[in-house]
Amino acid sequence: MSTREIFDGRLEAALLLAPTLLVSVVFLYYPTALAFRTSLFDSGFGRAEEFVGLENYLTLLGSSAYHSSVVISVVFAALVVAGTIAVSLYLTFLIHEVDTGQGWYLISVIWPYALPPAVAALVFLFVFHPTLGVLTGPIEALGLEVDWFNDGPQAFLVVLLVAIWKQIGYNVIFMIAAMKNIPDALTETAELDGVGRLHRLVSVYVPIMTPTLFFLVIINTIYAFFGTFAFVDLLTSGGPANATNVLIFDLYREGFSFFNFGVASTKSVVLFLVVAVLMVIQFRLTEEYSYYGA
Amino acid sequence: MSAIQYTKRRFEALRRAIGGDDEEESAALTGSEESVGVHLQLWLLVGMVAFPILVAVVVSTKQQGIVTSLPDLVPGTYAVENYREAIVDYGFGRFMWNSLLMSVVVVVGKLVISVLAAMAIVYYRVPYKDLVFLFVLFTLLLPVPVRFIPLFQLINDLGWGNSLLAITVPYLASATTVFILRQHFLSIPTSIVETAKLDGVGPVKFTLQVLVPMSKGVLVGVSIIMFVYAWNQYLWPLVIIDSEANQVAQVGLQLLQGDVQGGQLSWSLVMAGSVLTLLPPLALMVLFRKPLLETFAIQQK
Amino acid sequence: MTTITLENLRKEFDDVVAVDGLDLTIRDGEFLVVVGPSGCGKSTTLRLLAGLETATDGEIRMDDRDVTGTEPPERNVAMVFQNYALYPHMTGRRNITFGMNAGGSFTDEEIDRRVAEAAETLDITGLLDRKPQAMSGGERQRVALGRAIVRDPDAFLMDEPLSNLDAKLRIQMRAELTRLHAELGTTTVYVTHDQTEAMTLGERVVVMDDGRIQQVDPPQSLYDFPANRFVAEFIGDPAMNMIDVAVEGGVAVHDAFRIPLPAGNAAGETGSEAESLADPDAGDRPHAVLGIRPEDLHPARERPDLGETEFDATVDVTEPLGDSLLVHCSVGDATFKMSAEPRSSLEPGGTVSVTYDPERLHLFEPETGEAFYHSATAPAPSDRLERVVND
Amino acid sequence: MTTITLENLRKEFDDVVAVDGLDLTIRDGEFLVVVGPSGCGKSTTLRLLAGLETATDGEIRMDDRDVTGTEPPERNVAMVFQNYALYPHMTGRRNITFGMNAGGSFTDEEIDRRVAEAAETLDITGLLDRKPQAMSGGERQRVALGRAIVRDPDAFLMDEPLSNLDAKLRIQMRAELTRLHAELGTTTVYVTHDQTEAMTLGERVVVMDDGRIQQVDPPQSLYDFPANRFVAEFIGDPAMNMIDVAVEGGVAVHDAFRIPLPAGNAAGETGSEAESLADPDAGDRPHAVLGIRPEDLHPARERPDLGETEFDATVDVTEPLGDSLLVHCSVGDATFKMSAEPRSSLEPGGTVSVTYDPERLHLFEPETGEAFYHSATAPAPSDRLERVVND
Amino acid sequence: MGGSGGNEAQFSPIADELTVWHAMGGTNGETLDSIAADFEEEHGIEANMEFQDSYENVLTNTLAAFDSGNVSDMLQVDSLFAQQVLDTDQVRPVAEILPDDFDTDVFLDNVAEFFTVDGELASLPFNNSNAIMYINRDAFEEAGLDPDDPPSTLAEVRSASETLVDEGVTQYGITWPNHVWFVETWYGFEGELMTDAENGHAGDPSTFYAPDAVYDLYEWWKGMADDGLYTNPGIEAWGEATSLFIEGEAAMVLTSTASVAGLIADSEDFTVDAAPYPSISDTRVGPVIGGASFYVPEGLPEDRYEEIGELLRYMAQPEVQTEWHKGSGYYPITQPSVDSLREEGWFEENPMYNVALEQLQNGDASDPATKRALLGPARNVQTVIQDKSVDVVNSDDIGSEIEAMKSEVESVLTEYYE
Ligand SMILES: Nc1ncnc2c1ncn2[C@@H]1O[C@H](COP(=O)(O)OP(=O)(O)OP(=O)(O)O)[C@@H](O)[C@H]1O
Ligand SMILES: Nc1ncnc2c1ncn2[C@@H]1O[C@H](COP(=O)(O)OP(=O)(O)OP(=O)(O)O)[C@@H](O)[C@H]1O
Ligand SMILES: O=P(O)(O)OC[C@H](O)CO
Ligand SMILES: [Mg+2]
Ligand SMILES: [Mg+2]
Repeated sequence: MSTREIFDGRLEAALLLAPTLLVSVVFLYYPTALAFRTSLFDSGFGRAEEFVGLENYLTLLGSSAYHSSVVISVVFAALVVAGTIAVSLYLTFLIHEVDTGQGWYLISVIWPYALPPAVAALVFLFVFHPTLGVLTGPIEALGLEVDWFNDGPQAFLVVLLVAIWKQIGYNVIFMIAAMKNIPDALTETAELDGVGRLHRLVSVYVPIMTPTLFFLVIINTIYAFFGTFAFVDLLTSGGPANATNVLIFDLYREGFSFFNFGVASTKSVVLFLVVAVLMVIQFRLTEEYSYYGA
Repeated sequence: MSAIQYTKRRFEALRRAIGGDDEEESAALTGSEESVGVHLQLWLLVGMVAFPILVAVVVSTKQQGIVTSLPDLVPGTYAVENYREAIVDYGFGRFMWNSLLMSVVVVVGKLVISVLAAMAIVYYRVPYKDLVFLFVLFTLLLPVPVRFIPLFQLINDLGWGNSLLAITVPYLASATTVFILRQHFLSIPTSIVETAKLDGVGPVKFTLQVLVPMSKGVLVGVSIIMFVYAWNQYLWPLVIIDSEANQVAQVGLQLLQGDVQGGQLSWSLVMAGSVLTLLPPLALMVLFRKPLLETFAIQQK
Repeated sequence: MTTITLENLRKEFDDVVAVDGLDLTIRDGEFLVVVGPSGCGKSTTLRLLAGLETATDGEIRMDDRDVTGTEPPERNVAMVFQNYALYPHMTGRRNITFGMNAGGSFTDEEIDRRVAEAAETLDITGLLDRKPQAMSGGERQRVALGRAIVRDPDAFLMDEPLSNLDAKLRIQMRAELTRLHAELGTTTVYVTHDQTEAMTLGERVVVMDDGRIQQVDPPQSLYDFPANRFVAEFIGDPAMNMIDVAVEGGVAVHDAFRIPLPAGNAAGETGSEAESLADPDAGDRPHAVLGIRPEDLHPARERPDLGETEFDATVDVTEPLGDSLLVHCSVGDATFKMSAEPRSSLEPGGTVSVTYDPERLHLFEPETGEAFYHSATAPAPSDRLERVVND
Repeated sequence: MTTITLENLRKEFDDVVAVDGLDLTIRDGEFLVVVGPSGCGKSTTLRLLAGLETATDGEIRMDDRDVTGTEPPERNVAMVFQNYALYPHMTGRRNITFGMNAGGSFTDEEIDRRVAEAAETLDITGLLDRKPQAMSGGERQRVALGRAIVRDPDAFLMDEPLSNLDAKLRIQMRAELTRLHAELGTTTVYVTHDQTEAMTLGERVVVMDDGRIQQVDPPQSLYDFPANRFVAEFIGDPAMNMIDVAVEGGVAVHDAFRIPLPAGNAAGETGSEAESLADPDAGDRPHAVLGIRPEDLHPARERPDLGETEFDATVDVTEPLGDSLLVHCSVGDATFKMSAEPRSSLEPGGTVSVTYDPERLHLFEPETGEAFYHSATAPAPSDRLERVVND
Repeated sequence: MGGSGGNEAQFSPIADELTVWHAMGGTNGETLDSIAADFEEEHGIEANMEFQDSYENVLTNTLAAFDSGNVSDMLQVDSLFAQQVLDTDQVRPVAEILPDDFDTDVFLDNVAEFFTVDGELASLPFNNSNAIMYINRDAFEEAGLDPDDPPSTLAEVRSASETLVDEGVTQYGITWPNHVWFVETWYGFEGELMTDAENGHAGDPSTFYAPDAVYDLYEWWKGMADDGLYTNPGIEAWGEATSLFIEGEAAMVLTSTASVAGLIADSEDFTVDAAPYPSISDTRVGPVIGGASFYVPEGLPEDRYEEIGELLRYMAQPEVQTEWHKGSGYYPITQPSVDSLREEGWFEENPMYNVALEQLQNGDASDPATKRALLGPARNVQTVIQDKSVDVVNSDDIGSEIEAMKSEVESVLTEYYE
């Protein structure tokens, strides 16, 4: 037992924990439990609630649109996670390598973290609008057709870009801290041997940063599934051809455009389960690959 | 070396980096041509990252705000008019104020109750507290989207719809804050804590006079993170707030588009709003970048 | 001003026995040093005294009060930590006074007066308004001492208070502590893993190993009459040479040399049941460990006064220490270190004729490590103070 | 196998001059130790040699190659760091071989063979498949040494490689390093702040202070003929006593005592322009600093052989060190430490008659600190090796 | 769910003053604000016009508010969502609220008919519209087209677009927001029902009709897109569509009459003109009505209904209607205001304002196809049609995509009405 535990009083401790626990139970656990419950009902606005058992789940199970939504979300999340980590890592490394102006580079790179997602979406819409966008002209001049209102993959790419862009700052903040923590001597040892920059990043820094990177994978996964709603809502509304109809958007629409609370709750539950399963997988992988071995 | 000194030293390099001063970095041993390359790459990437918001700023100074090509990207002369219109005519000032109120209440509330919880988890000898901690941590997996439908009904049943309560109270329990604070408390040397115990210093005095002052940096850092988080909330206010008077800036931003049904689209107003919305969190981040980065550094342990 | 008595004190953590049944009386006003290797239970013992850990078994008495189960504030002890444990956000003065009124026993004026006095004594008056990060390590430790002093405790408990200081400062603070103790006369228990500190500071020194007390004695007695192999090797740098020998007719016999054992002093209950080896002719043993300190071995030509008790050894390595030359030698299967004149010209590979001080020979049981023979005469019992035997 | 020459080497950081014009030749195959207080520029010097820092001024030559501006890999040196600098995610073997092919000069078989050899030499074959966190400190440092060895560098550069180890292990690794050096014969520059390490390891020792070289000499010469007060006080523990005196007619005069100075050896360019004090009657000075090491002072009754050169002092404090008793004394306004027999009965407050070894007296300029007189006779110049003078 | 339905539902108003949720931004919103200010001046009753961004948001917020119990006093609901709101059973027909002396016959027939449910005026029509076509006269002239004879069928639109694009005058020929209303309008002109039960006006619909004309429509649509003659501004992207027109990217835009005022103001670089909606074939039965009406929740404190009634009446007054029409382009919906505008000579002077009214009045109001669909799950159906329209246009097999649209809509209907 740690010797930090200098106070006894169980009642006192309970009082201290009460606000957090109360809010957690009432506003987090209870609604989640309710979502599980509602998912077993046919419930919607103006309709009497009716117990339907697993029907909602069966409906989703049989809905190819929903299947594709699950697939899209998982692929989207994977790309957001991988893209964010790769770009942020490289950026962080560049910043770590320069010896002047680090502070300014850092701030210039991390500020999108402060940017509200809704703003990010609107700005991207403005910049990449297929006909009106600022960059549309230059991009089309390169011989690429910008047509993401009609072209699913392109729309997916645009949402992906904005999602990654918005998340870089958050990642860089963690990575720079982790990279700075790597003892100089390790860098110098590599330098004495003439190990190249990129080789050093990949073979020395990345493995040592694995705990931070795994943490970020998890945070980014949560972000990709839950934090990207505004982008889809404002940029593509899930289209075209459902190409960007990620679970969170689909769920919102089911609940608050179509007011099918039963099905929407079922979608909440599925979303929760998908993310929970991914978390478990990621924790497993963490255990396997982190050199800390724990 | 005391633990504090140690922690200090660890952050020294970091602090130097964030400070923005051009200090020499012993770690970076680079031939000059090589580092020119690195700088070039950085400029390019920073440019790419910053470009969209530069566009937003430029557009917010134009009359119609329709910019369809790069050469159009010269600042216009309507900045004052646009911002005035957004803030006054469209009541964006009101939305900003609501956002601010919400964020401040959330931040302060979170800090207070999380300090209490972390205090109990670290400094009290009570059974099952690891379980309690896990219980709190697990809420990371229950973001608003997983539960917003029942939450919506719950809030309405409580009669909190459309109110400040609705967009603050549900956010008060914070796994992240408790987690970061716990990590920080654990990094305070045991001997300092034991010194207090030897004197029989009580929990209230200990919290207010030892813990809080010793956690200033982390508290500020966490506040920034939480502020940004609260300020950027979109989905929940969109769902739960439907009166204009109580709406927050994130949602209110759409209203600046003008008469959408009527085919108007005031990009310049939208961008003015966007820039306005970005300002508070950005200002906080720049102002408090040191505690912010240090907090992240702690968190990763 | 308190006598502290430990009786069969035990502390177990989960699966570790950190302190394994201590019996010890710390005398009123004494400066007692506890020394031992890392993990031997020194800090735990101190923390048990302070009330920061709860004893698993046994009893702690302060004067006649049983304090075993009481909270720290009730024990009225003050602790000084290795890392100073100063609150970084408080000035020196605030650090010193913070928490004093929690005990409730001081008025404000009294506190002011006491702080001024302590600051005077410790020469930290100028530091009272600074925060710790504006102080050097030594200054911080002084403030921490100040904190302990103003409380006017019944005992000071110090856990390696000087370990974080650099060598120079450590020596200086050592002297200061001695002076302070002379001035205040407060019972002090001082934990260190540094034997020089233990030797120079302690009126008595407790050597611990593996949660148990190995020996309690004044410093020089520890050095001259180690109770067992552990103490013999732990105290003294470079460590005592240990050579496997047989004892035959009062002579330590090794393949390569024979060392006659003067009729000396058998270890064990001092002066009482002196063992057979007091008569060097009795008690032959096939296995014993002969202990001789490097500084009690000499090149024969440097110490003709020691007579003809010499043998030849090969020089392996020489290490100049400035004030002496440490010579690593081997003889037969045994290796040992010997102290020579700093400017001796001994070349590795050469042979040297070695002599020894017959007054400073020790013999230990090979299995238990218990000392059973010291060739020197033990000091009078009154001088050796009481001994605590553990097993 | 390389001679390294530094010429007027300087390194400035912003406002700090870390290395202030070094001139030094490191001989082929030599084990050179650089010692000095914290911040004196030891590490910086080493890093300049390695190419990890760029010199502000001056030149570094390896054999006849000017390497001042070259990148580290081109210098073919291997560095061993205090904190081992092992990659935590790689096995011992991978740690040793990682980056070897960057230089491109080894084939895979060659690497395997060299690793096997080095592992053999260092006795770390069993560690090659473990990761650092599964190794003890000593084992880690051995692997780090392995990494250096397999590269077959022209020079080893070691920055306090043993500082993170505990005392026992440090002593053991010290011996290992000596053995290794004897075996490989590679030019080695070894930085430490620990004087015992410096004395025992170095063939020659460079004492640095404040970015400059104070003295370069074999260990015992440093001890016996310190070039200045800094070296005299830095080398030796407890430090040399320094007492303000006047020199009058070949006698060091203090209010409370007079010490005749034997016709000795003036410091300065050895053996050449011996200064006037070689003749003790010449060169009276109103102010000088007399330096005597504690172990060269004795209670008169312990050393009747030293003659009647004695004076009386008051005993302030005694510190038993086990093998000796350190006696703090004062005489007039001067205080000094003296080494006495461990079991002497000297009580604080009493008076002791003090004698000294007239062979071991030193005199220093009060302002510059330069030594101008050593009563011992200097070793033959050939023995003292070349000297580097800085100012 | 909180809404227990029926009259005993107890709502609390969102504020002390009357609150109106609407979807009129920009200049139309300002006009609305000034109407509210005038009303306050005249009647001493405070009314707060709250902009809610879009009809979709008004709908969402309305339904959410019915659940939460804090509702606004009047809700501007898109005609598209009429049934969805009625189905909540939480609204009180305005007929019961309007002061007794209010004459409900003042509304134009084809307007009144749509908003009358079970013989009672359920909501107060206010801002009503058609979809029409706007053209860029300058571009037409530059391309050698006659701006006074704008295309009136899809085929003509295509050929005009080809000319415009080939001549390099504009990048695209035409654009319109991807909104279900335009599809509905095409159905209407073609005289085709969208669903059974007379577009929901005669019972619960369950079938989605996809007559040949609809295949023709999508065939054309896809062809336009493939050949770069049409550009998609985005789903429900009213603003982007007009921007494309104003920026000269497209010389024609289909959008609401509500844009008249704004377009005239914003088209600084060219002359804008209005033309009737282009039909799929030469058949032109009539357009479906667009725009919105005001609904009032049931279950507010009784004393509020009086004030609400005053406001409703005020908004139907000829002067207000006239002001609103002039300021927005929504056509006047009461006979008195039409009359007064005619008297004034307004339509001669501003022929663009007349296009929609004429189009409406030329339509065959008796044909059920010109009645906009009344669907309970309107928002859901709307989303399906809009999403699917993109799929159809992007697919190589129009037929199967239209089939998919049909079956999806029908499953939404079944789900809702089962
Ligand atoms: N809180 C604890 N929980 C578990 N084991 C502990 C705890 N504190 C100490 N121990 C164990 O008890 C034993 C004695 O520890 P203690 O700290 O008393 O040693 P020490 O002699 O002070 O060592 P050091 O010189 O390293 O400070 C060690 O084995 C240690 O690991
Ligand atoms: N990268 C750097 N930037 C600025 N100053 C530095 C840097 N590295 C060293 N210094 C300064 O140069 C001086 C010499 O430092 P150096 O590290 O060489 O000392 P050292 O002798 O190795 O000390 P230690 O024994 O503490 O390791 C110090 O004053 C130090 O503060
Ligand atoms: O833009 P409006 O107001 O004419 O409305 C158009 C339609 O009603 C949308 O469904
Ligand atoms: Mg300890
Ligand atoms: Mg160093």
